[in-house]
Amino acid sequence: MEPVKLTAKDYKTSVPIVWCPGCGDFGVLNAMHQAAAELAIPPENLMVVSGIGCSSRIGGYVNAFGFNTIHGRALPIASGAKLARPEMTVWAAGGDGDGYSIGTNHFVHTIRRNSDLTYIVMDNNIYGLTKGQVSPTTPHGDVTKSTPMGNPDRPLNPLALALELGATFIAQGFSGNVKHLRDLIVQGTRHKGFALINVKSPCVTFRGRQEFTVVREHGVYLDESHDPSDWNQAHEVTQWSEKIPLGVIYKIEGVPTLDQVAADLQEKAREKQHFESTKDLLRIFH
Amino acid sequence: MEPVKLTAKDYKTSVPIVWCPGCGDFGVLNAMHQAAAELAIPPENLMVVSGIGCSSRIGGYVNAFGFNTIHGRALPIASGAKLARPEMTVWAAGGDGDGYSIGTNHFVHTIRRNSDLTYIVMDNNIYGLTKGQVSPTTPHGDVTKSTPMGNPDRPLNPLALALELGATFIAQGFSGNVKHLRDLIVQGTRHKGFALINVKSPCVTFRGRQEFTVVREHGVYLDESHDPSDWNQAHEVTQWSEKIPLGVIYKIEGVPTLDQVAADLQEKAREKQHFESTKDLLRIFH
Amino acid sequence: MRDVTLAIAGSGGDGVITAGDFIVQAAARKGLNAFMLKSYGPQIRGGESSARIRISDRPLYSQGDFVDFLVVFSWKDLARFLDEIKLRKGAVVLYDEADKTPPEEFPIDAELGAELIPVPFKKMAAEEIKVPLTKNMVALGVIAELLHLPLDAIKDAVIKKFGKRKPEAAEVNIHAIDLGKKWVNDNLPKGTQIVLEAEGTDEPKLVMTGDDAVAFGALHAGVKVFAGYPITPASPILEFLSKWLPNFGGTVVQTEDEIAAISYAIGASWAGRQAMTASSGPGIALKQEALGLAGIAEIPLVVVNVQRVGPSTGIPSKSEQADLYQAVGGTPGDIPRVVLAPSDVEDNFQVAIEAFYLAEKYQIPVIILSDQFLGERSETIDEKVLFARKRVISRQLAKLNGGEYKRYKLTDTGVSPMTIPGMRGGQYITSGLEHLEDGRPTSSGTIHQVMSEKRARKLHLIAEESGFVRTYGDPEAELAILAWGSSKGAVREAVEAAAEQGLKVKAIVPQLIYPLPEKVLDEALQGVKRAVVIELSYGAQFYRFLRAYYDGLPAETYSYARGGANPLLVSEVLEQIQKYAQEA
Amino acid sequence: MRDVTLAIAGSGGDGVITAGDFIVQAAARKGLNAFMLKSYGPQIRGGESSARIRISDRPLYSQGDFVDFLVVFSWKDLARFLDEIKLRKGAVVLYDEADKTPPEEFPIDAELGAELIPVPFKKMAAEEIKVPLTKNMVALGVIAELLHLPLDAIKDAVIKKFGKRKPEAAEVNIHAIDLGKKWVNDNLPKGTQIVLEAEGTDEPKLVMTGDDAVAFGALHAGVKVFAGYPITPASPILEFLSKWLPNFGGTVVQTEDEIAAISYAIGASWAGRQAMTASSGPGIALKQEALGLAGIAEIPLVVVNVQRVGPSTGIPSKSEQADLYQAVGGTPGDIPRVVLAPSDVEDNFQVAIEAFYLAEKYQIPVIILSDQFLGERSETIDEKVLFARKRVISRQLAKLNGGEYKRYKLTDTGVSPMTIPGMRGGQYITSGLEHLEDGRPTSSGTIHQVMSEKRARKLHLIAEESGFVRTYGDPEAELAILAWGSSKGAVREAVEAAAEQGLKVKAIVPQLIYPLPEKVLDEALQGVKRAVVIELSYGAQFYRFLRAYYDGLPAETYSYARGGANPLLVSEVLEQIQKYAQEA
Ligand SMILES: Cc1ncc(C[n+]2csc(CCOP(=O)(O)OP(=O)(O)O)c2C)c(N)n1
Ligand SMILES: Cc1ncc(C[n+]2csc(CCOP(=O)(O)OP(=O)(O)O)c2C)c(N)n1
Ligand code: SF4
Ligand code: SF4
Ligand SMILES: [Mg+2]
Ligand SMILES: [Mg+2]
Repeated sequence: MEPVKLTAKDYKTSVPIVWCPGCGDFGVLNAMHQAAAELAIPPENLMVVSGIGCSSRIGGYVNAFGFNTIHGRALPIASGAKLARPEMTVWAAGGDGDGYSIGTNHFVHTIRRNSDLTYIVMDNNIYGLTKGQVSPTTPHGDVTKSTPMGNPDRPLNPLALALELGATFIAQGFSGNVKHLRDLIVQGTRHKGFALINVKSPCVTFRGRQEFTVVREHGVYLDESHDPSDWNQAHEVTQWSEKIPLGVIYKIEGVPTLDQVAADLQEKAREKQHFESTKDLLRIFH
Repeated sequence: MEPVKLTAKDYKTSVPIVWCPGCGDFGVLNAMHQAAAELAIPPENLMVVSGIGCSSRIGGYVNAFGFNTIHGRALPIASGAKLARPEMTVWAAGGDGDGYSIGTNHFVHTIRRNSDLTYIVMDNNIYGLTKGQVSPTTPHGDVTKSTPMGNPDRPLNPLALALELGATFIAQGFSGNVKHLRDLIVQGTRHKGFALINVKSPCVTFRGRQEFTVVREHGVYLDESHDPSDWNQAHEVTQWSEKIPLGVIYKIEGVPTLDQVAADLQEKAREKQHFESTKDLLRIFH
Repeated sequence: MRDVTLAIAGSGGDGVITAGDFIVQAAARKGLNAFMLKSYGPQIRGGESSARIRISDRPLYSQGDFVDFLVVFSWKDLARFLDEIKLRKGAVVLYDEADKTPPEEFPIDAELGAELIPVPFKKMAAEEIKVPLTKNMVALGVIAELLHLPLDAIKDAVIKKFGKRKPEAAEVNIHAIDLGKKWVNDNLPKGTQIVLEAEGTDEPKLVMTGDDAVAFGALHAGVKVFAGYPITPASPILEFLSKWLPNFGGTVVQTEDEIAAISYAIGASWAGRQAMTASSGPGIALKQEALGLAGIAEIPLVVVNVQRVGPSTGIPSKSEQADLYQAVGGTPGDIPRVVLAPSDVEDNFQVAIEAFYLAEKYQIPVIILSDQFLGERSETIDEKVLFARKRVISRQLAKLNGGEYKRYKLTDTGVSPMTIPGMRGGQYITSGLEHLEDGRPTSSGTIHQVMSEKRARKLHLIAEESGFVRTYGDPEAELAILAWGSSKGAVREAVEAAAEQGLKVKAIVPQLIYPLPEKVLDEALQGVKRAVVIELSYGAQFYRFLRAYYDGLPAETYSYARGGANPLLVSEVLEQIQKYAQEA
Repeated sequence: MRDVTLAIAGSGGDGVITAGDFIVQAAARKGLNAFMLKSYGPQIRGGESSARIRISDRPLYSQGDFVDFLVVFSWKDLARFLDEIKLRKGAVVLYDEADKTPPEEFPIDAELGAELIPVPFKKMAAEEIKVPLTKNMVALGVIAELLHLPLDAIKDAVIKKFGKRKPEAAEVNIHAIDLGKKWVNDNLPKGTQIVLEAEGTDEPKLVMTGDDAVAFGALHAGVKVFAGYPITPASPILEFLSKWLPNFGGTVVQTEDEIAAISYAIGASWAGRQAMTASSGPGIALKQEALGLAGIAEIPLVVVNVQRVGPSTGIPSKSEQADLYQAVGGTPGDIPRVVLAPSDVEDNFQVAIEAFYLAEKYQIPVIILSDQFLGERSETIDEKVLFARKRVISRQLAKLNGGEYKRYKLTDTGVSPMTIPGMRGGQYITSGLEHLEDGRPTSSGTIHQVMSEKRARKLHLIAEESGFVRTYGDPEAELAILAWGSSKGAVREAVEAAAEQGLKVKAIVPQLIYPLPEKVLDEALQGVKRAVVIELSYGAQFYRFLRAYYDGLPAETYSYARGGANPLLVSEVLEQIQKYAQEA
């Protein structure tokens, strides 16, 4: 078959999009469509695995093998898929509740295993789909449906957490800047290893349109002065309190990925054990 | 009633101890008995909540309200107990599998809420009770029952993780030094807020007695030169690769605890709403 | 008419639900009965939504099968609700003339002979009120005038809503309502009216949703710690208690997940305070392991499941009765537990109280099986009935006499003395392991058997607690409908309709599902020759459950079971009755 | 004797299990049948442990109710196993004379008239071999000589174990064995022997545990991704596959928890590779939510539950059959699933293959309900029977012809065409939401009903797959025993014993529990007037399950159900048969 030039349009689906008008996630979706085209991934070789949430609906909006799974489990399902088919590209996606609340355990251990996924978190600091309860990234003191007298908890810092856990690629994007976000997704996908892309993707319904303005005003695009291979610099950036860092914060190569480790192990086992068939294996029972 | 001087013996129970001879957890148990005596907590005012694992059996070995719960859930159960009875002392306890594998989500969010518990993790780098599988703190490359060709994963660093998450008290002890560990438990208990005490507590059966020697040889007791209120110093200590830090690594006061926040909220609500009875509340339905 | 069902369909921005709420509140103020269902598309804001309100001076048990009066802001939006909104023959349909869909494309069956009336809702709001958003208020005025709803009460409701904070908003809205009213008088011939002939009483009623009712019931029963994680359609319980529990000395924690939520509740209850958690199917699934802990450790606990359509994510915003198996058998091992099923909004309140009563008295986890249809609907409630049942109890503490304390003492009732922290000499070990009387773990099969028996003894006593079965209809009937939970409404109405048709039938609806109150069921089934078990579960879970656990089913017992999403209709039940009933 | 049961009890350090393993391996080499149960106290090392081995040239189905021959290293340790080790009248008991317990305190019923023989196990090991740890090998020599076990085969097993790596260890151990043998000849009169008169065949057998068998079966069936989290008694499956799966191009992941484990498996299967997870009660509870996803998304999946005593942590190292409800109904909503129950070690292998066969053919999650009694015991197995059933299939892929691809196409069988990544034009959305034929989400009740029907159609076909019911005993009997899973062994033996007593009885043991193979059951139950459902579940889960799901139960159907930990005895079953059978 002759190669056809793929465009963003080739990654759209006919599934009706049910996000609220103005939702930040539209920008993320566009960036994903554009990134897929730029990477020229044949749609049938792309898997998009999401959890449950407004953001997680994205699993159905990309022409790919899309899987809108269950709440909090996008990462292990995506990791299982990648392990099964390492030749495919796997994107995982979801919200701040999905990834940093119910899914935290998987977040921590997926990073530890360096599962070769690009994980796009649409961080809107709220639970959108369930209509406005507090999330782990909701600022302290904010009134939400489940914190009518203000959020008593201190928010989680997912970038710093990922860094501490040894994530090999950490970036932050903004759904208001599709081009920049597209580039981050492209870089994250090319990165061999777990790539976290936390996206400031405002929920206009439960946190208002001004969230876009906040990111526009406080967002700082990292320039060449930032060396993403320097852990300490990266750490400092994750600790910014007023400014919001945008761009690739941290990146190291060469850490073996889950699927590479598995392939190596298979080779080693074959060398050592060389069973040709399960019948051969009977000898261990004698 | 006249106050009676409590000794470590008052905290022992008649429950048969089923640890293997030489298990590190004996030292932890002794330290807990001694710490309780030093703190003079009446046994009926002490709750000891553990998960499931060899280490978690400790919930039954202290004369207290002991709760050997289910695997991975010691922290939320202990937090619920503390919230219900803030006037009591609550210790949570368990293993590295219990706390840093299945329980990781709770570990992260319990720290975030600064639930006022002293959490004693008997970190033996292995799953003891299930007879020797890999744990999140098993060193890379080690052969275990579930990693016959060597642990492919990089170990988790619980101290660094806790620090990044904003834990207000972080210490490391050694079951081979009961007195030191007792002091850590006493300090952790006196600390208002979440206190993590990670204890190097060797599993002699699945990792051998030499684990004691390793800690003896590489353990470094933090002295006055270490300022536990300095985050950066603490961070450096958590990153040691050859040496094993022992002592209080980090400590800050004044962060509101979960139960304090709850009490404040109750007061605020009463001031604002002053419903005297549920009958009063009927007015919201009119 | 003494009983009118009206529906309003539009987009999220149309204020459909707000209009519906005002109507219900107005009815309540006048002492009328009202019943409102809200329905949304998958879009959080701006998607289609509908409100369906039934009003009468007679008691209302269901949403009503057919709509008498329909307001359509957009035909496209209405089209999404055709599964749910069925018009009665000759219904009145008001539609916004701004929607330019040609009449032949209206998604309405011509054979129904509906009276179609175009109304300039949008235009009046935009041009006369100058606030396009008041379109719903204009419609409210039109509806009120046509149905003879109490306009004063509606205006009171509007004023209450905007209250002191936004008096101008109240004014604009009232203006819009008046405009709607005027439009009717100016434009429609008198005969168009469907006059609601219901006479209100002087006793204003309360308006409550089922989720609020169960939360309020828990509050009344003394809950002190509530831990939950948001999920449709159970989140309102979390939100209600977040707002009101602190005032009563309690605490709400939105935990990191559902496992943590039930764990917090277990810890709190073990420590001595009444505790609850709530969720829906997927979240309840995650709680099963911890539920087993509460079972074997004999910790009082209340777990609310507001059922939605499953399996898996299913249809989150719709109702089904297919989590019964999970409630009865979702946990490994033979665990003692109680399953209670409320059947209407007021019952949600009562069942919450009963749940704490049973949990505390028998030291057992109690599951409340509510559902979306109960949880999210609004009903008017008589204040006086609310606090009538009096089974509020607190923790029953052991009396320590200095002797050896045995937490799991073998007793005739199966209930053993329980202590809580702070009670000197009351220390013991709690665990999920099988244990001896003093709580120490054991691996003896003999003791496992004895302890299983002890725990099961509690169930025998619970099955004999009074008041857990409701029967309706003809006590002498040979045909019985067996139903549970929210199916009750349609069943009860169908039984009444059948009586009017001269058919003899009774309905039996247990509120206590597990353990089944067998003796009372036996009595209720005396003389019954045929039974139909009716439920909204594709797998006929209640029918199978009864077969498994109950010996008294008539030999001729049939199952009528279908999957959920669409609520049970009175006509569906009636059809079953007609099929099997003898004439009076 | 052609059938001997021997037991060895001691502390962890005594090498009790090792000795037992050698006996079983020796029996296997000689083509004899052997069956070994291991039992441990709660202590990981140094606690009490026992091995119980039965050997015969006839097929063995159970552990044997009574022990003929007992070796005691420590009376105190034996005392912990009294629930499990019952002596036959006149049994031979060898005990270490180093244990100074006075004879009147031996925990042995005097009325049994056991022959008590003190042996200097410890002394010989310490003084003659100079390696106290060889005490167990001395005992092995004594046992072998007294029972006439094949000494050459035992020595071969010892040599194989230490093999090339530790030839000195092999030598020392063999020396100890010879010493034990010599001691018997030097010290005991000839009559003491309980000669095992079984003749081995020339065909050596395999020795396998049930956990290994299920893992091996999965491997044979083509599993490529296994994800698990350690738990007693299912961990050996994880450990087996960790060791052997990579050689076959597969991967094992020990995940952070059980939810991640099933999630990995779901992801892998969805991506196109056969996948499995395994756990026990508490872990299986945590998997329920994800299981529902596999159900509605129609993803092939195999989940093994090695049941242990529940509820909650229960008794982790003991067996029970009380997770049946969880298997059938633990997930919210009406989800299609298959439940298979192996009934012995070889069956664990076969059922694993069947599980993948059904999972892949019908795109459905399949639960294998093994248990600790099956999982941890060793049995000898005939190599030839192992690969006899041939139902190994791989993923059945859709044929794409360029037309519109509908992943959930409504078909007569309920099975729809499935694609996997890499198939051009095969992209679709998978979700846990109710969906249209192409996978797009819907909230229509009408479609929910149609899709529920589609998914259920697969169950009808599965119920008709052949080979899933085993019957034993007299085909004409009026009494049937209905049992499942690991209860089969005792039931089958009891049925044979009953026949010898002239009692007419048959046993019916379905391997496919859900959906029940009703037609075959109907046939098996033809002519049956009375049935007893026998199981190890305090709540009688199988009995109730049959009542709920099966219309063909005889009117007179009784339940014999008790909690687990102690395995079912042949005598218990026989007692039931005696109670209800007619004479031949
Ligand atoms: C097990 C389970 N718990 C809870 C839910 C309900 N639920 C659906 S989405 C969601 C959170 C949504 O927040 P987030 O992940 O931040 O996504 P957003 O909608 O904000 O994009 C929750 C709690 C569920 N579907 N399943
Ligand atoms: C839900 C669940 N999963 C798994 C288990 C089995 N299990 C018991 S203890 C344990 C881990 C033990 O390791 P750790 O927590 O480190 O404690 P240790 O025994 O090493 O002290 C596991 C996996 C369980 N009881 N429950
Ligand atoms: S609720 Fe918020 S997150 Fe969800 S679609 Fe609307 S704007 Fe987006
Ligand atoms: S197995 Fe290890 S952790 Fe467990 S009791 Fe023995 S030595 Fe301690
Ligand atoms: Mg969010
Ligand atoms: Mg450990």
